[in-house]
Amino acid sequence: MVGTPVLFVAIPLLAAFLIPLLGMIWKELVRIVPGLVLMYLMVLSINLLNHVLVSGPIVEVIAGWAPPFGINLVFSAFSGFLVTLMIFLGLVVWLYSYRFKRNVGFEPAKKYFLLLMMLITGAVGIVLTGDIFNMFVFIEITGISGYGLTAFYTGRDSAEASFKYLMLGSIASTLLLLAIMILYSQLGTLNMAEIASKIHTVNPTYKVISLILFISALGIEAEIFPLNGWAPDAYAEAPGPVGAAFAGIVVKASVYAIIRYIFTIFDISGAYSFLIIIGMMTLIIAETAAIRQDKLKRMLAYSSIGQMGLVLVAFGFGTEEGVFAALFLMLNHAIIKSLLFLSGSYLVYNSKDKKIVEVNGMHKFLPITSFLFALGAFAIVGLPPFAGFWSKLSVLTAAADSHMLFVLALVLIVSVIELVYYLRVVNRIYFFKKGENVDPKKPTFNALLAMIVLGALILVIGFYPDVITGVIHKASADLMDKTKYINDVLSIKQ
Amino acid sequence: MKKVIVILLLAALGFYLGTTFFNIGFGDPHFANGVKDFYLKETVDNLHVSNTVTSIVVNFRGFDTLGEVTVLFLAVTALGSILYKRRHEVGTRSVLFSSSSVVTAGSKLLFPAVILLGVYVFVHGHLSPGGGFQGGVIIATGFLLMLLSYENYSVSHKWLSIVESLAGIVFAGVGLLGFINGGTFLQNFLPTGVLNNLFSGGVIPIIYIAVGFKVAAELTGVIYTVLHEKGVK
Amino acid sequence: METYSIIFAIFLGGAVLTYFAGKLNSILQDILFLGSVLVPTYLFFSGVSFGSAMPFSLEGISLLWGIDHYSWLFALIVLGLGSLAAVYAIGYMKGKERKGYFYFNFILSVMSMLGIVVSQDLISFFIFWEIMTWSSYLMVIYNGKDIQRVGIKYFVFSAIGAYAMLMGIVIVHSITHTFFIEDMIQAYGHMSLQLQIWIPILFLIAFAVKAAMMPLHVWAPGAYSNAPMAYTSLFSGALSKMGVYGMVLILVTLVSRLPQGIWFREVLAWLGGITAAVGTLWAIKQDDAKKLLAYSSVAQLGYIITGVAIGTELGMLAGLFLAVMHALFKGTLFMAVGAIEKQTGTTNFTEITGLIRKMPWTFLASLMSIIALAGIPPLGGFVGKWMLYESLITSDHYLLVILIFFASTAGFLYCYKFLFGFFLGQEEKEWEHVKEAPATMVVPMILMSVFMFVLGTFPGIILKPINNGLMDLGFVDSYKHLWETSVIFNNWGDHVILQPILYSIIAIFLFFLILVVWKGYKGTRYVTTKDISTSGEVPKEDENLTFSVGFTQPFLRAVAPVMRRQIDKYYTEFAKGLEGLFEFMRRIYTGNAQTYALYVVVFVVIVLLFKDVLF
Amino acid sequence: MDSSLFQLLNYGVYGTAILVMLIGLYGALVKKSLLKVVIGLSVMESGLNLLIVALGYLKGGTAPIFSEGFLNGSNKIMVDPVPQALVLTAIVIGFGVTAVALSLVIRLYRHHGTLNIDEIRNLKW
Amino acid sequence: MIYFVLIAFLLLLMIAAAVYSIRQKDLLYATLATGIISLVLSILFYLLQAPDVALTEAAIGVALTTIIFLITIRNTVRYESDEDNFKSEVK
Repeated sequence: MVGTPVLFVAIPLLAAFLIPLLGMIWKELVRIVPGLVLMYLMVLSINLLNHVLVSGPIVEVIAGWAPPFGINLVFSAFSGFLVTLMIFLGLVVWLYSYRFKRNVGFEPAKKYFLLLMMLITGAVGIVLTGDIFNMFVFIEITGISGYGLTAFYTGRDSAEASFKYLMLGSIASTLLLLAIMILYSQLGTLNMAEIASKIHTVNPTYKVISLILFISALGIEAEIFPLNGWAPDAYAEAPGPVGAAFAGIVVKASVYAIIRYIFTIFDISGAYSFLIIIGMMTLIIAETAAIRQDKLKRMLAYSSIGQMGLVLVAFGFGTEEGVFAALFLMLNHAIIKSLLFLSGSYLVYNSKDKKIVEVNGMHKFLPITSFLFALGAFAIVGLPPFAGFWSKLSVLTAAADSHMLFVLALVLIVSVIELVYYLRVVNRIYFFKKGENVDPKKPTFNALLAMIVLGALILVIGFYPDVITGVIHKASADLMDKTKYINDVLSIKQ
Repeated sequence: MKKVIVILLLAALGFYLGTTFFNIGFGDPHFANGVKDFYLKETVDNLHVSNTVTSIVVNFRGFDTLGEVTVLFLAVTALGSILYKRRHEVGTRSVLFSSSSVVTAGSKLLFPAVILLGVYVFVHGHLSPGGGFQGGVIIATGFLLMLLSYENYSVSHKWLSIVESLAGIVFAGVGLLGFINGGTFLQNFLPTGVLNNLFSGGVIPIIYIAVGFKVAAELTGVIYTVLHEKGVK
Repeated sequence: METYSIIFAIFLGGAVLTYFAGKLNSILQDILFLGSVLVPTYLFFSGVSFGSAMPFSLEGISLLWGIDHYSWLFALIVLGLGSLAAVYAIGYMKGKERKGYFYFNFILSVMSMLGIVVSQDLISFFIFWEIMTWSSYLMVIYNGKDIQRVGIKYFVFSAIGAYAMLMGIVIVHSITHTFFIEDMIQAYGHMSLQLQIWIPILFLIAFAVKAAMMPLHVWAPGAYSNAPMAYTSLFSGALSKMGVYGMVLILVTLVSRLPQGIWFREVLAWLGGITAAVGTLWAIKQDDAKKLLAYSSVAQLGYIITGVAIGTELGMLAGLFLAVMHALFKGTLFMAVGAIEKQTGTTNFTEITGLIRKMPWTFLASLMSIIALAGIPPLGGFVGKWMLYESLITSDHYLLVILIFFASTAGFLYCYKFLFGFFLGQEEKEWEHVKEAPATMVVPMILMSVFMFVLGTFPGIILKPINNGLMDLGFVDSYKHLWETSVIFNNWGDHVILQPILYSIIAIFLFFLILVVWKGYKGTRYVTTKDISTSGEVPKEDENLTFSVGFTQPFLRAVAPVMRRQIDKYYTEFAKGLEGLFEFMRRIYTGNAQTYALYVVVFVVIVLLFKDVLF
Repeated sequence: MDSSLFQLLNYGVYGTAILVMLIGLYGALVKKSLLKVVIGLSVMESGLNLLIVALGYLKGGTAPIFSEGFLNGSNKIMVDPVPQALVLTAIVIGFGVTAVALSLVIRLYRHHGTLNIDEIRNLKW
Repeated sequence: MIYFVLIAFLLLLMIAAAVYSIRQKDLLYATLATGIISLVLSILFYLLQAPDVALTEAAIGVALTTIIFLITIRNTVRYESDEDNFKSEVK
C-alpha cells in the first residue's frame, strides 16, 4: 500500500491552499503544482486500483471514528475505476491547458488552475465518500468551481451561462438537503452503508419522496432531460478544456451519485425503470437538439447530454451486464467527448461566434487536430473498430438481454441522428472551403500531446478492448454486490 | 398566467413536502438509535469538549468542515475570476455610508472590540456556542465596518491571501498529522484535557482557530472584492 | 491458423504505411499500395484452407474466422476485382490529390470485404461490415462534391441497415448467448414465431441497403457516381455483392426453415424485379456515364436479388453467376469511364464523342462488357440471364419474367447510349489531343474482358465453385446434374448439345467483332459539322449533333408516369419534416434561466404526482 | 409542555419553513430582476435551514452543550446536534454561493446594462 | 406558553418578511426584509436550542449577506420594475 484514499482529497486541498503562497514565490508554480498533484494522484489511484482489484475494497475512516459515526471513504473497484478515470482526464485537461492559459496573466491563471484542480477534487470526493452529507459538500465544491470556471472568459455570455448553472445548482442543493434530511429524520444516520442496511425499515412514502428529491437534485448535475437547461450553455461558454472536464468528470460524478443511491442505498425496484425513462428522454431530446445546432461546442454539449442519457438507460437495466455497459460507455464517453471538446475548441479557436461553419476547411491548417476530431466523431457514433463501438455493443447486448427491444430500437434510431450531425461537421472540416475571416490557431505542443494521448486510447481500446474490460467487469460486479458494500463498511471497528 | 402555473406547481410541491414533514413530527424522537447518542456520549467522555456541535463540526464530521472552508475559499477565487479587473479602474471603491464623523469615529472605536469578540468566539468554540465560523464572520464584519466607513482604508490582498492559505494549510496539515501519527486523517493526536477547560478537546481548538482565521480572511476577501467593483457600465 | 492474422495485419499495416509513405515518395507509395493488396490476396489463395477456422476472443466475445466454399466464391470476387482495381488505381490516381487517403480507404475496403466473408461470427461480421461502410463512405466523399447530401445519404442508409442488423445480432445473442453464425442457425428453429420473422427481416434490411434494393436504393446513384471511378468499380462490383452474400446466407439458412418463408422470397423477388426495371428506366434517362452506370448497377443487382430470392438451385446458380459477371463487367465499365474521365476530364455523353480511334482498347473493353451486360451471347451475361429466366419460368413466376424481360430489353437502350455516346459518332476537335489511357489502366480492363469471354464460353469454370458453395449451404450437388438443370447445357432434342452451336456462334461473333472493330477503326474519319447536311440546313458550329442525346426521348415519354414518383423525393420530404420537428423540439431550451428552473419544479412535481405509478 | 400545542407547532414550524421556501422559490421563478431571483434563492435557503434545525429539535431538550449547568442539572435531554452541524455547514456554503451569484449579477449588469432576466438570454436553443 | 406565542409570532413575522421581500419593488427594502428573515431565523434557532446556528445565522445572514446585497444594489439598480426604470440611465 502506497497511500490511502483520503489523500485524493487531502493532497489537492493542501495544494490548493498552498498555491497562492507558492505563486508569490514563483509564478510558474501555480501552473505546475496542480499538474504535479494530479500526477501523484494518478500514480496513487493506479496503485490503489491494482490493490483493490486483487484484495477487495479499501474503506478509510476519517478522524478515527468507525462508520457510521465518522465519515468514511470507500475505494472499491467501482469507485476506484471512476476515480482513476477522472484523475486521468484531469491530467489530460491540465496538460492541454498548461500553456493555453499562458496569455491570460498570472491572477487569472492562478484562479483557473486552482478551480480546475478543485473541480476534479470535488468530483473525486463525490465518488469516494461514503456519507451522504459529505457528498453534498463535495457537490458544492464541484459546483462552485464549475460556476467560476464557466464564467472564466470575460465575455458577457459566459456570465449568463454561469448564472444559469448557479441558479439550477442552488435549487439542486436545496432539494438535495431536503432529501438528506428526510432520510436522516428516519434513520438518524448519514452513512450510506448504515442507511442501506436499515432502509427497509423506512416508511415507503418517505423513501420514495426522498429518492425523488435525490434524483431531481443530482439529475440537475447529471443533466437529465428537463433539468439540464444549464448544461449546453455552460459547456459552450466555458473554456474548451473545462467543457471537457464537465463532460468527462463532473457529470460522471453526478451519475455515480444517482447510481449509488439507486443501486446501493435505496431498495426501490421501480427506480430502475424510471432511470430508463428519463435516460431515454434525455437521449432523444438532446440528440434531436444537437442536430439543429449551429455552434460547435453547443452541439458537442447536447451530444454529451445525450450520451449520459444512454448511460442512465444502461444502468437502468439493473443487470450486471447493463452496469458493465454503462461503465464502459462512461469510460469511452469520457475519453472521446473530451477529445472532441479539446480538439473542437481549437477548430473554432479564434472565431467569434464559434459557429460550426467556421470549421470549414480547417484540416489544411490544423491537420492533426482535425484528424483527431474526426477520429473522435467516428468513435463516438460507435463505428468499429474504434472505442465507442464496444460500449455501444455492450449497451445493446444488455438491452436485448433485458428484453427491452423498444429501447434497443430507439437507441439505434438516435444513433443515426448522432451520426448525421457528426458527419456533417467532419465533412465541413475536410471538404469545405475555409471562410474568409477565420484565423486558425495552431495548438500548442502540450495541447497536441494531450489530444494525441486521448486519440491513441481510442484506437487502443477499439482494437483491443480487453485492456480495460477486465477492470470494468470487476467494477460492475462490485456495484451490484450491495451486501458486500454494507459489510465492508460496517465491519470496520473503532 | 405563468404566475398561476407556478403557484399551482408550488402548491403541489408544498403539499407533498408538507405531508411528509408533518408526518415526521416536530419535537418527537424520530428514530431509535441514530448516531447522535454516540456523538453526545463521546464528546463529553473522550473528547472532553463541551459543545457537541463543535465536536461534530470539527471532529466527527471534520471532513465536511474542511470541504466547507474550501467552498468559501473557492467562492473567493471564483469571485475574483468573475469580477475580473479592468485595467483602468484600480482602487476606486464605493463607500456605503456617508462618512459622517460619528460613524467613522464609532467604527474606529468598535473595530478592536469586534475583532476581540471574534477571537474570543472562536477560541472558545469548543466550550460555548460559537466557533471558527462565527468568530471568523464577526472579524470579517469588523473589517467590513472599517471598509465601509473609510474610503481609503484598505486590506492588503496579499496578507489576506497569506492568512487564508496558512490557515488552510494548518487545517489540512493537522489532518495529515493525525494521519502520519498512525491514525486516520483528522484524527485527534493531542491530549484531550479536562472538560470545560480552555485547553481541552485535543486538536479541535487548533482546527477551529484555523477555521476562524480562514473564514475571516475569506469573508473579508469576498467583501473586499465586491466592494471594489464599480458596476457602472 | 495464423494466416488470417497475417493477412489482416498486412492489410492494416499496409494501409497505414501507404498513407504515410505518400509524405516521402509517390512511387514508394504506389508500390506499397499494390503490395498491401496483392500480397494478402496471394496469401489468401495459397495459404487458407477450407474448414479450418481461427477462433479467438475479444472483450469476452468468442470470435471465429474461417471460410467455406460459399464464402470463398465471394472472396474470389473481392480479391480478384480488388487486385485488378488496385492495379488500375495506380494509373488512375497518378497526379491526383489525396492519394494517400484513397489508397488507405481502398485497402481498408478490400480488407473489410474479405473480413466479411471470412467471419464466422456475427460480431466480426458486423465490425467488418461497418469498416466497409465508413471506408466506402470516405471514398464517396472523396471528391468533396455534394457531400452533405450524397455522402450523408449513403451513410445514413448504410447505418439504418447496419443498425437493423445489429439489432438482429443482439436479439440473437440474447437467445443463444454466443455470436457464432452456426449457433444462430441452430437456435433459429427454437425461437418464437415473432422472432423467426423479425430476425431475417432485420438482417435483410441491412443486406438490401448494401445491395441497393428498392426502396432502399436511393443512395446508390449518387454514391456510385461520386466516388472515384477506380474505387467505384470495386464499390459496385464487389462491395454491393456483400449484400448479396448476406442475403443468400440469411435466405438459405434461416428463411428456408420458416414455413412463412415463401413470402419473404416472393417479396424479395418482386422487389428485385422492380429494382431492375426502375433502375433501367432511370439509367436510360441519364446523360452522365457515371450516373448511367450507377443506375445500371442498381438494375443489375435487382436481377441478382431476384435470382437468389427465387431460391431454387437454378435461381441460386443464376443469381450468383450474375453476381460474378456483374463484378466483371460493371468493374470494367466503371474503369472505362474512369479512363475516359482521366483522359478527357468529363463523363458527359453530350460532350464527348468519337473516342473509338483515340482509345481503342478502352472501347474494346467497353464493348465486351456492354455485350455481357446486355446479356447477348456468347459472353457470360447471356448464360446468367438465361438461367435466370429459366429459373423464373420453372418456378411459375410468369409475371416476374415479363418484368425482368422488359427491364432487360429496355437495358439495351442505355447500353447503346453508352457505347455510342462515348465512342462512336462524329469526332470533335475538342478531343483531338485525347490519348489512350496508360497501360496500368488498360491491362485490367482487357484482362477482365477476357475473363468475361472465357466465362461465357466455359461457364463451368465459375459454376463449379458456385455449386460447391451452394453445397456448403445445404443444397444438393447440382453440378453432377448440371446438364439436367438448365436447357442451355441440356440435351437439345435427343443428343444434340448446345455446345457446338455455341462454339459456332462464338466463332462467327469473333469474326464479326474483329471485322467491325477493324473496319470501324480504319473507316472512321474526321467529320466536321460542315460536312453534314440535314434537310438542307447547315448546322451551326456550336450545335450539338451528338446522336445519343435525345434518342431515348420517346421511350422516356412513354414511361414518364412511372418515373414521376421518385422515392428519393419522399425520403427528402421525410428528412425535412424530421428536421423541422427537431427544430421545434429544441425550442424547449428557451435560454431563460427561470424557465429552466421551472422545468425542475415541473419535473419534481410530476414525478411526485406519479410516484405510485413509477415506483 | 402541552402536546396539543406541540402539534400546533408541528404544523407551524414545518409549515412556515416550507412556506418560506416556496415563497423564495416563487420569487426565483417569477420575478424578472436577477437580484430578485438571488433574493428568492436566499429566502428559500432560510426556510430550508429552519426546516433542518426544526427536525433536530426534541421536546424539552436543551442545547447540545455540556456546560456546568447541564452537567449538574436534572434535565438530561439534549436536542439533536447533528442537524445543527449540518445547517452550520449549509449556511456557510449558502453564503459562498450567494456571493458568487451576486458577483455574477454585477457582471451581467456590467455587460447587459439591465437586470431583466428575459433580456439576458443570448444563449438559447 | 410565552414560548409558543413567541415562536408563533416569529414564524408569522418570517412569512410576512418573506412575502414582503419578494413583493417589494424597491430592492433595498427587499434586501432589508431578507435581513429581517435572517434575524428572525436566528432568534428561532436560539429558541429551538441551536445557539451555534443562531450565532452563525446572525453573523452571516443578518450582517454579511445583507451587506453584499446592498453593495450589489449599489452597483446595479435599486428598483425592480416591469417596464420603465429597468435599464440604467448610464448605458
